[in-house]
Amino acid sequence: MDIKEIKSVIESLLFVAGDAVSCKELSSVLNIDESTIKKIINQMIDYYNDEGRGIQIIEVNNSFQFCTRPEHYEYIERLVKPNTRQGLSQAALETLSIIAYKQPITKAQIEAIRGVKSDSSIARLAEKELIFEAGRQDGPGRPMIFCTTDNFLKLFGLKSISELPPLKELSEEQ
Amino acid sequence: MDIKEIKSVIESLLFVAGDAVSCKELSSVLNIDESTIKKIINQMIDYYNDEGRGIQIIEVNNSFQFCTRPEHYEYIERLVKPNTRQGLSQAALETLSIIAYKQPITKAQIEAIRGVKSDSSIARLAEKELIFEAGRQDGPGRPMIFCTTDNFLKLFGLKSISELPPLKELSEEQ
Amino acid sequence: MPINVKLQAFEGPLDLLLHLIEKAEVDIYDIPIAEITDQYLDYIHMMKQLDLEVASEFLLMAATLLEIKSKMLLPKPKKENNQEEEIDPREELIQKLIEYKKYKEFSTLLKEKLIVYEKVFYKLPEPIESYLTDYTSLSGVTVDMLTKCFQSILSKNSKEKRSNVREIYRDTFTIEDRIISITHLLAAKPAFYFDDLFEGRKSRHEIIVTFMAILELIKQKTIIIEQEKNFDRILIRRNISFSI
Repeated sequence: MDIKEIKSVIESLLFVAGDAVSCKELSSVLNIDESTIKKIINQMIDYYNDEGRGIQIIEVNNSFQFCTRPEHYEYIERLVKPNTRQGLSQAALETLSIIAYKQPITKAQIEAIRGVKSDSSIARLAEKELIFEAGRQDGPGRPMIFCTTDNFLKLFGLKSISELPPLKELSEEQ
Repeated sequence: MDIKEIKSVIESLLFVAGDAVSCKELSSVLNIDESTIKKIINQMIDYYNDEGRGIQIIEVNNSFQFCTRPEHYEYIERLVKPNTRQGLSQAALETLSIIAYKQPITKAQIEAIRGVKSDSSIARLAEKELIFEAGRQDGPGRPMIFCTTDNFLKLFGLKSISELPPLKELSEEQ
Repeated sequence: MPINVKLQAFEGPLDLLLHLIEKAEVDIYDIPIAEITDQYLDYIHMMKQLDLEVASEFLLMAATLLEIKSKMLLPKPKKENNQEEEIDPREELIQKLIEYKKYKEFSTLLKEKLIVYEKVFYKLPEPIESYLTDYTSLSGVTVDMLTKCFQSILSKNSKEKRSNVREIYRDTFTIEDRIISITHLLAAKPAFYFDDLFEGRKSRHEIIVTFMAILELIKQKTIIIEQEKNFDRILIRRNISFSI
């Protein structure tokens, strides 16, 4: 097996493994001593770097692994995002859970519970029609109050808000 | 972005995705028109092949995906768990051949050509995700109709159904 | 018994017939029906003798062959209806055989391709969490998650209340300092849990500063954070593509 072919095989092995592959494993699969393997991989690492390839080989504890280049992060994010375009951030989920259990509730009340500003989560939930502005609370400033929508019920497979599972120890908390 | 960088980004994207990525997705992520993307990928495909790289890019229904070369499978099998590969029986292959050319097709139509019951072949092909139930045919009994999947194309190294070789004497017969 | 194997290898009556025709080296368009029928019946007979179950399709074909054979033995009708074209009784069977033969031949081609392409390996998609820090798929969201989420907020709040955070701390912690100490920690071990950073600490200020330091390190891509699912412990990992 010539060096080009060895490189080719190593490439396919690293590709399939996904995880890091140790020098020892490569050595036993290819039946080539570890120091030679290491020399060849170092050539490969240089080659990938010099050519500015989209994937690179990194070394971790004498094991080798393919990974992408940080420079391409932006594009990768654009590619993977569409799959989760419908996604809810952790922040939005927290906000939604508070609204679901505490409705009707004002923004200030939500923020008091979460301990952080929640404007963008609220906007996002409203945009996704999971919550809606159910009017204004009497009192100073007449703040907007929020409730969950029918769409929310549908998404979570609930017939009504009363079907939300009871909270454990809730009595202790309130 | 120069062409080298575009190739580098495409490489990262295909690597991260694992699955096939459509020309359209690549086009929108990179903000480059589809025909240019396609041209560039074709260059990349040639490059991978000419250089005898360990990985190659395959085309399936206008989507692209990285995979290893069949030549290296022996080494790969040594590294990863032995593949539980169960070939396809002659019956299943015949059934698949008929579906490939005649899709969409019903079970009765398949059986008329083969001259034997084909339930078990059909079940096996569906289980292996080589065919899928594409709906029901209008008409008496509204029988289920079957089509081949992208997985079928991949497993048989075809870019698309239109790439199926013409059947001998087909023109003569029809 | 070799004959047994051979008999079982036929996919159906058409397959068997094609085999007989090929063996006899005759033109498929001009099958010597008497001869082929006899051979076909011999096979069926052998199958029965070997106690093999003969599928009904084989028997049906035997009947069809016999019917064709007898039709062909009948004297040709006198040309009373001259306008009607004489139909070869074999015609329908021939068409079926030719149709079947095409797919059978294609299936061998498929098999050849399969032998090559089933040796190809694909890789799994990379975990997208490492590319997206704050995304949870809406499709995966369940009521249970919602409840747990709310519960954890409540319990977090109640713990805070119990700890009576009314003291005032001096601004002893800066983000820069914290980044340095986390970096030192990472130099010592490649990964640790997020909550490890807060062990034994009560100061809200320090928690915030630590958290901001973490955010900064993520932004710099010095570290990678991982969480299997919501509310799991968050793992902070050295980003291996960056040396510290």
